[in-house]
Amino acid sequence: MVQEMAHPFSKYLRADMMPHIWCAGCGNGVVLNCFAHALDELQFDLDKLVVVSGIGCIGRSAGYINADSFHTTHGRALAFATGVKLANPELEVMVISGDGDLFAIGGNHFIHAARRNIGIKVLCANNLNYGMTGGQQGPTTPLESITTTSPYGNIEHPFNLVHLAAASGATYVARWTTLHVRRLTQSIKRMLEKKGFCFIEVLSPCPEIYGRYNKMRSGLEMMGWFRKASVIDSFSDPSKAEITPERIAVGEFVDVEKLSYERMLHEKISKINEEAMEKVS
Amino acid sequence: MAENKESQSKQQEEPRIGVYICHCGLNIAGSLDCADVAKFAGTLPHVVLAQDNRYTCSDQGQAGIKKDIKEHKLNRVVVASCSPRLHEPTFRKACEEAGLNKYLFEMANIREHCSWVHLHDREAATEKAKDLVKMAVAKAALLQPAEEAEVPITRKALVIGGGVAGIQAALDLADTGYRVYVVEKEPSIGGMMARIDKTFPTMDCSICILAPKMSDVGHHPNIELLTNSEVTEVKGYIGNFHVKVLKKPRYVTKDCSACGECVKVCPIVAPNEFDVGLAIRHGIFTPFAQAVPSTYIVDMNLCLNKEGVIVCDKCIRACERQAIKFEMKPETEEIEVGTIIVATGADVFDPSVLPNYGYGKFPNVITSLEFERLINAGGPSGGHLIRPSDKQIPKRVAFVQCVGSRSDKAGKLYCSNVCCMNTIKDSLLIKEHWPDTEIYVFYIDIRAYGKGFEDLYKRARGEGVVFVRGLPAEIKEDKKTHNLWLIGEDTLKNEVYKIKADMAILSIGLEARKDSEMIQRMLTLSRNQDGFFLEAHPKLRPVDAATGGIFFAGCAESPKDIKDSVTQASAAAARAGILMAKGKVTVEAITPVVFPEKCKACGLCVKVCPYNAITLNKEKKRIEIIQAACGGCGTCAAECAFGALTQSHFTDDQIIGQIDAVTEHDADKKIIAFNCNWCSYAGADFAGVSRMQYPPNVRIIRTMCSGRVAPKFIERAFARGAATVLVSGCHIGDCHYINANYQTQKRVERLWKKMEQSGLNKERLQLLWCSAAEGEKFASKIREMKSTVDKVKPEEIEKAKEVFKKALEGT
Amino acid sequence: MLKAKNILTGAHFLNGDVACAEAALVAGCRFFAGYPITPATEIAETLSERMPQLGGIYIQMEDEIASIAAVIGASYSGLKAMTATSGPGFSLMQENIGLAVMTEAPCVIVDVMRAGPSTGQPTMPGQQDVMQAKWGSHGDYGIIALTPSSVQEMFDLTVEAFNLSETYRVPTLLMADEIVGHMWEKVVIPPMEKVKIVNRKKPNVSPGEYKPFLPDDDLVPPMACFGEGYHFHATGLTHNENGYPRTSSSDDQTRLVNRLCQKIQKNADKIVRVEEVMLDDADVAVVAYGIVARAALSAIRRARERGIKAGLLRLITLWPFPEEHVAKVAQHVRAIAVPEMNCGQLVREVERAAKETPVTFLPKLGEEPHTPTEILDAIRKAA
Amino acid sequence: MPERIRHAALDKETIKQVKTEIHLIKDECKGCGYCIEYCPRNALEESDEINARGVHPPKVVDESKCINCGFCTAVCPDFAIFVVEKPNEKDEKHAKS
Repeated sequence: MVQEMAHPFSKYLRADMMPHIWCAGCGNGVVLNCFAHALDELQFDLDKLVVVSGIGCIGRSAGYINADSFHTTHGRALAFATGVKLANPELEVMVISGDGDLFAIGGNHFIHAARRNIGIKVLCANNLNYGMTGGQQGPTTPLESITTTSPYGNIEHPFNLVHLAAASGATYVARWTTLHVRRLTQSIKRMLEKKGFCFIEVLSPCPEIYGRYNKMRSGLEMMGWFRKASVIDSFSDPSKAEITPERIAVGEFVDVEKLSYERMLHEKISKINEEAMEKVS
Repeated sequence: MAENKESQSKQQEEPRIGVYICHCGLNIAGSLDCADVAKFAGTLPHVVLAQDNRYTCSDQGQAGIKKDIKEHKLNRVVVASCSPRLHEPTFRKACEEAGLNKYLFEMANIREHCSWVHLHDREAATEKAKDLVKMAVAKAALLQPAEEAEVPITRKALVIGGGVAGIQAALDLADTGYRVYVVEKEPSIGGMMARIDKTFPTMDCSICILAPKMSDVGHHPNIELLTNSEVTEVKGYIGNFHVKVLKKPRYVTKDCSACGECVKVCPIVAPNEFDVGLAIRHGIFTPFAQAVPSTYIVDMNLCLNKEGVIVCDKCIRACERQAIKFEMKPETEEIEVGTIIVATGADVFDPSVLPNYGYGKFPNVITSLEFERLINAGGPSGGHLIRPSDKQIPKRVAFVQCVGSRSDKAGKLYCSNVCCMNTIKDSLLIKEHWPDTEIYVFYIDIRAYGKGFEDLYKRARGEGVVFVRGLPAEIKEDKKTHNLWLIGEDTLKNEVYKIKADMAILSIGLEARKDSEMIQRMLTLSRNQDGFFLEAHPKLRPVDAATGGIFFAGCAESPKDIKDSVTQASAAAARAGILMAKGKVTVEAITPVVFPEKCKACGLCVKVCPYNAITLNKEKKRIEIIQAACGGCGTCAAECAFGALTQSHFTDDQIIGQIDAVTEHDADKKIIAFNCNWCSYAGADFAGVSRMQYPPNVRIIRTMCSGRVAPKFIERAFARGAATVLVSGCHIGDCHYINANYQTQKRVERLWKKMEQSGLNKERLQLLWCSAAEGEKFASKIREMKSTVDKVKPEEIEKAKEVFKKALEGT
Repeated sequence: MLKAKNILTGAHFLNGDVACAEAALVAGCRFFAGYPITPATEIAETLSERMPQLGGIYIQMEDEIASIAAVIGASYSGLKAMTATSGPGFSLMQENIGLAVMTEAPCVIVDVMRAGPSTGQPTMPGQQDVMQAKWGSHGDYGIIALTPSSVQEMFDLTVEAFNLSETYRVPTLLMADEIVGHMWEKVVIPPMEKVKIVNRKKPNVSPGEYKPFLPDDDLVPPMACFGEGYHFHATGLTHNENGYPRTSSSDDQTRLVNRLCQKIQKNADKIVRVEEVMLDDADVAVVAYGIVARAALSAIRRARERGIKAGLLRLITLWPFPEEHVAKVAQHVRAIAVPEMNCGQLVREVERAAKETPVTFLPKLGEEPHTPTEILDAIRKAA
Repeated sequence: MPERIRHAALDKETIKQVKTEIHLIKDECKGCGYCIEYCPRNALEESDEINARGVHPPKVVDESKCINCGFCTAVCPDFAIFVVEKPNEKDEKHAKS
C-alpha cells in the first residue's frame, strides 16, 4: 500500500479545483469518474473537448474537467452549447447537467436541441430533486416522494427522461445508474463516437438531501435501491421505462444514425456557394 | 354418428371370446397357476376358448391366435400376459391379420401388475389374475370395432443429448432431409467420447474421429444446435409434440471468434469439469479446444458480475468482437416436432463411496475417466501419465475392474459393458509410451466379446500386462511416498496377494443419469430397475420407447461402447425417419361418441375439453366433435351428466362392465384402482418391472386419462360394496392431455365432500398423482390402502351401498 | 471558403433592418441566432439568406433566451456573433446579457424598439427600453449602447457596435427604433479596406500561463477561445483571474465587479460619440436621440429662422451616458429640452448632468414621433 | 459434467496470480463506503483512523485477495482509491536476465 503515485485519471481533472464540493456518497463524483474513464479509454484529445454545464450540484463538473469549459446560467447549457457547436463543429461539445436544469427550466432547449439533432452530447445526472437548493420537488421526483416543497408527498407525475429524449429525436438514448459504472463508461464512449444528439441519464444518489427525506439516508442505501430495482432492458420501448420504487429499467434505448444539424447546415452552405460559383463562371 | 349405428348393429352378434393365458416363461408361471387361470377363464360368459401357453407373444403363439380366430369364429380376443403398453400392438396386429378388427382385442396385465409384484403369494396372485382376466373378458364382450383416424406427422425431430449417439442420430436424420433440433445441456456437444483418449479396439484417437462429426452438426443446414439448453416441457403425442427448450445464456454471442483473449485476462480460476478437475479453467472459458459451438461461455456461478452489475470488465475490454454481453437472459424456445430421440447418455460411478479403495483420500488412486484425461495429449499433463502426488511417471500401475459394477454391495448389479476393453486399451497405451511399466489388472471376468476385442486382450497379455483374477479387498497407502498396496485374493491361485503400485486406476462403471427421472416424467417413459430407459420390446423394438414417436440412442438405454451407441443411434434415426417419411400416423380410435338424442346442449363438455375439440352449435342445440383435434382423454364423457357422450373403446358400458366384474364377489376386500395409461399405469408397470412387492388386493382399470374417470364409476364401485377406490393420474402439470387431470381433482374433491356429508369415511376414496417413474409411490399407496381395507367395517360398506345406490340405475 | 456573394459595398437603397444585417457581415459577424419578432424580423430574414452565402451560421432558436445564450457560445467559439430582437425579446435576454457581461463575451444585441410595455404595439415605434439597456440585468455592470437615427447610421453603428464589443469584451447594444428599422434610405457602404474592423485581443502567453480573466492595463483580458488548447474555465459565478468560482470571497467580488464597471467608465471618452449642431452660440439646447433627433434638427433650424438661438445635442452613444458633453452644453445654454418617445427615461440622466440648468421634457407615445412644431414650441417656451 | 471433482488441478502453479497494489488517497476519501461494499473479494474494510475530512477511510484487509478488477477505482466518487497491477515476479526475472 503506497501513496506517492498519482491517480490514473488525475490528468483529466483540474488539480487546483479538487477536491470537488459534492457530499459523501453523492453520485456526481461517480459520473465524473466514469466520464474521465471514458476519455481515458478513448485517449480523447482534450483540446477538442468543451464541457458545458448548467446550474446545480453537477453543474460544477464543468469546472473540474481539465478542458475548455463553461458554466452557464440556469437551464441554458444546451442553448449555449448550440452556439459553441455550430460556430466550431470540430469541437466535441459535452453538456453535463442535472435533471432540474435540463428538464425544468431548460426543458424547452432540450427538446429543440434533440429535434434539430445537433451534435451535442448530454450527460444528465438525475438525483430526483433539486439538491443544491436543499431538496425541492422537481421534474423527475417520483410520485409520493417527500421533498422540502412536497412535504405531503409529491403529486406531480415525473418525466420519463429516456422516453422524452427518444420522442424528441435523440439518436442515442441510454439510462444507467451510478452502480452500472462499467456500462455507463461504455455508453459515454459510444456517445462520444456518435455524430448526432445523444443523451445519457444517470440515476445518481443524493443521500444527504433526497435520501434524507425518503428513507435512504446513506449512499449505500440508495445504491442498494438501484441494485435491487434495476432491470437491464436494452432497446425495449422507452415509453415503458418509467422509474418506480420497484423497477428501474436501465440500458440503451435508442441507437440510430441520422444526419446531424451542423452536417446538414454545412452541406447547404457548400451547395449554395458551389451553385453560385457556377453561375459566375 | 353413422359409425355408432353400425357398431350397434355389430353389437347384435353374439360375442365369441378366445382367452389366452401367457406363462411368459416363468415370469408369470413362476408365481401363479396359469392353467388354473385358463380353466377359470373357460367358465366366463361368451368365452368359447381358453388356453395357457408359454410365450403367447412368440410367432407360434400369435399363429395360434390367428388360427383360432378362423377355426373357432372368435370375434373377441383376450390375452392375459404383460402390460398392454408392451404387447398390445403385437396382438392387435395378429388379430388384424386374421381379419379381426383390432379394437376387438383386450389385454389383462397379469405380469407387471400381478406375478412380478406378488412373487411370494402364489394363491393370491392366481386369484388376482383370475379377477383381471374376468374384467378383461367383461370388457371384451362389450368391445366394438372401430376405424382409426390419421393425423399428420410434423417432419421435424428433436434429439435430446449431444454425445456421439445424439450426434449420429441428428446427422442421419438431417442428411435424410429432416429438420433436427439437438438439445445439449453442456456448453458443447461431444459428450463422453470427447473426453476419451483412444477408442478400442482400433486405438483411433477419439476426438480426432469425433471432431469432424461435431462440426458437421454445427454447420449442417438442417440442424439447429441448442447447447447449454434443457428440455423443460413436452406436450402432445406421436407426430405432434410441442416442446419447450430453456436456452440458458452463454453471455457470449455468436460473434465470438474463439480467440481466447478473454481467458487471458479473466481473474477467476476454477477446476475444468471437462478434465475432471485435473486442469484449471477460467470464469470465461471453452471446455475444450474442439468444442462445438466454439463460442466461449461465462460461468455465472464464478463470475464477479452478479445481478446485472458489471464489477469486472476485463473480458469485455479484451474482446475485439465485442461478443461478451452480460445482458443476455434465459430464453425459452418452443418447437414443434414429430419424433424425439432420447440420447441423454450415462453418468459414471463415483468410487468415493467405497472406503476400501481410498479414492479421494489417496492422491494416486484415480478413475479410468481421469486416466483418459491424463493420457490425452490435449489433457492437463500433455499426455504424460503422472501421479497426482508427485507428478512422477509411475513404474507400477494397477487397474481395478468392476468398480461400481456387478456388485450387490457396492454400486450396481449389472455389468457396465465397456470397462474391460477400456482397461485393456489403457494398459496398451501405457505400454506404448512407457514399455517397461509394470501393469496389473485385477478383474472378476474379462469380457472381450466383441469384434477384435479378443485380439486386443491377447495383445495386452503378450505385452506383459499381468491379469490377476480377484478384486483387491482394499488399497492401502504409504503416507510418505504415497505409494499404494493392493491387497486381495487371487482366486485362481487361491492365495492372498499384496501388490505394490505407484498408481491405481479404478475402472468405474456407467450408471443412469441422475436426471433421468425428469426426462422420464416429461416424455412418460418407463425405466428398468437399473434406472435405464426401457425399450418397447427388448428384442423386436430395441430402440422404440413405449410412448409412440420416441426412440432411444446410446447409454440412455443401457451402458454401451461407442460402436454400439452409433449403431443404435442410426437405428433410432431410421425408426424416426420411417414415421416422418410416412408423414402421417393413425391414432387410436378413442375419440368421443355422441348420442344427440340425449344431449341437452349444456356445454359442460365444451368447457372441460383441453383441446377445444368440442363446439356447441346453439341453433341446432347440439355439440360437434372435431375428431382430428381430439386428444382422446375422455374427460368430456366423464363430465356429461346425461350420458350423451362416451369415449369409444373406453365406453361407460365397458368400464362399468369391468367394475361389475371385479365387484362380483369379495368386493369388500378389494381396492378398485383407475390408472391413467401414461403416468400411473406406467408407474404400476415400473413397480412390476422393479419387482416391488405390494398387497394383492388392488385391481387396476386402465383409462387413457384420469380425466375419464366419471364420478358414477366410483359411486358404482362403492354401490357394489367395494372397500376402497383409488383414482390415479399424472402429476398436475404433467398431464398427457394438457390439463384434463384438473377435472379429475375437482370430481374426486366433490365426491369427498359428498362422502363426508353422508358420514362416509372419505379415506376409502384415494387420489394419487403418480408418474411413470414412481413405482414405489404406487406400491406404498396400495400398502397404505390395504390397511384401510382391513379397517372398513361391514356396516360402512352397507352405508356406502345405500348412499350411492342411484349409481346402479341405468346401463 | 468560397463566397457566393461578397459583402455589399457602394450605394444602395435599403431599410434599416437590412442595412443592419449587411453591416454585421461587413463587421465580420459570422453567427446570428434569433427569434422572429416585429419589428426586428427583417434582420433575421436577411441574415438567413446572406449568412450562408458568406459561410456564416444563421440559426433560429426556440426563444430569445436561447438566442442570446447561443450567441455567447458562438462568441466563445471565436466567431463574431449577434442577435436582434425587440422589447419582449429584449426582456427575455436580460439574464444572459448579464452572463455575457460576467464572462466578458463580445457580442452585439440589436433592439429595434417598439411600443411597450408588454406586447404593447408591435408595429409602432418607441424609445422605452433605453433604461433597461443599462439596468436590465441584475447586478452592477458596465455596458455599451448605441442608437441610430438614420438608415446609414444603422449601418455605421452596427459596425461600430462590433468593434466596441470586441475591444472591450462587453455585450454591445444597438438601440434602434421601429421607424429607423423600417425606413428606406440611401446607404453608402465604403469598400472593405476603408472600413475599420476591430478584432478581440488574443493571449500571447502559453496555455500553461494563461489566466482567462487577468486584465491588461485597459482592464480588458485577452480572450482565448474554445479549441485553442488553453483549457480555460468560464462561469457566471463570481470568479478569480483563473476563471474559478469564488462564491464567498468579498475581495474577488469587489475586484471583479469594479473592473466590469470601470473598463467601460474609464474608457468612456474613447467610446462615447455625440453630434453637436449649432450649439456654439445656442441659448436653448435640444438633447435628442434616434428618430426623434431628426425632428429636433428641423425644429432648431426653424427656431433659428425665427431668431431663437437653438442647438441640438444628438446622442449617438446612450451608454456609457455622454455626461461631459451634456454638462458642457448645460453651462452655455439657458434651457434644455429633451424630447423622448417615452414617459421620461433618459431625461433623468440629462437633468443629473445639467445641474442647475432647467430641463423641459417632451414625452411622446403612439405611432408618430414628435413633430418639429411640437419641439419648436418647447424651444419657444424655454427661450 | 456430473462427476465430483476429487483431485487438485495439476497445472494450478502455472496460473499467474495477479499481484496488485491498492493505492488509497486517504484524505480525499469522504467515507461513502462504496469501495468496501462492492469489492467482490472483500479486500477492503473501514479503518479506525480518522482522515482530514473526519471520516474513516477504507483500509486494505488483504492485498492478496485483490484481483485488480478495478471496480473500486471506477466507483469511487472522490478519486481516492486506485489499483495497479504489480508486474509478475517471473516476468521481472525474465526481464532482468
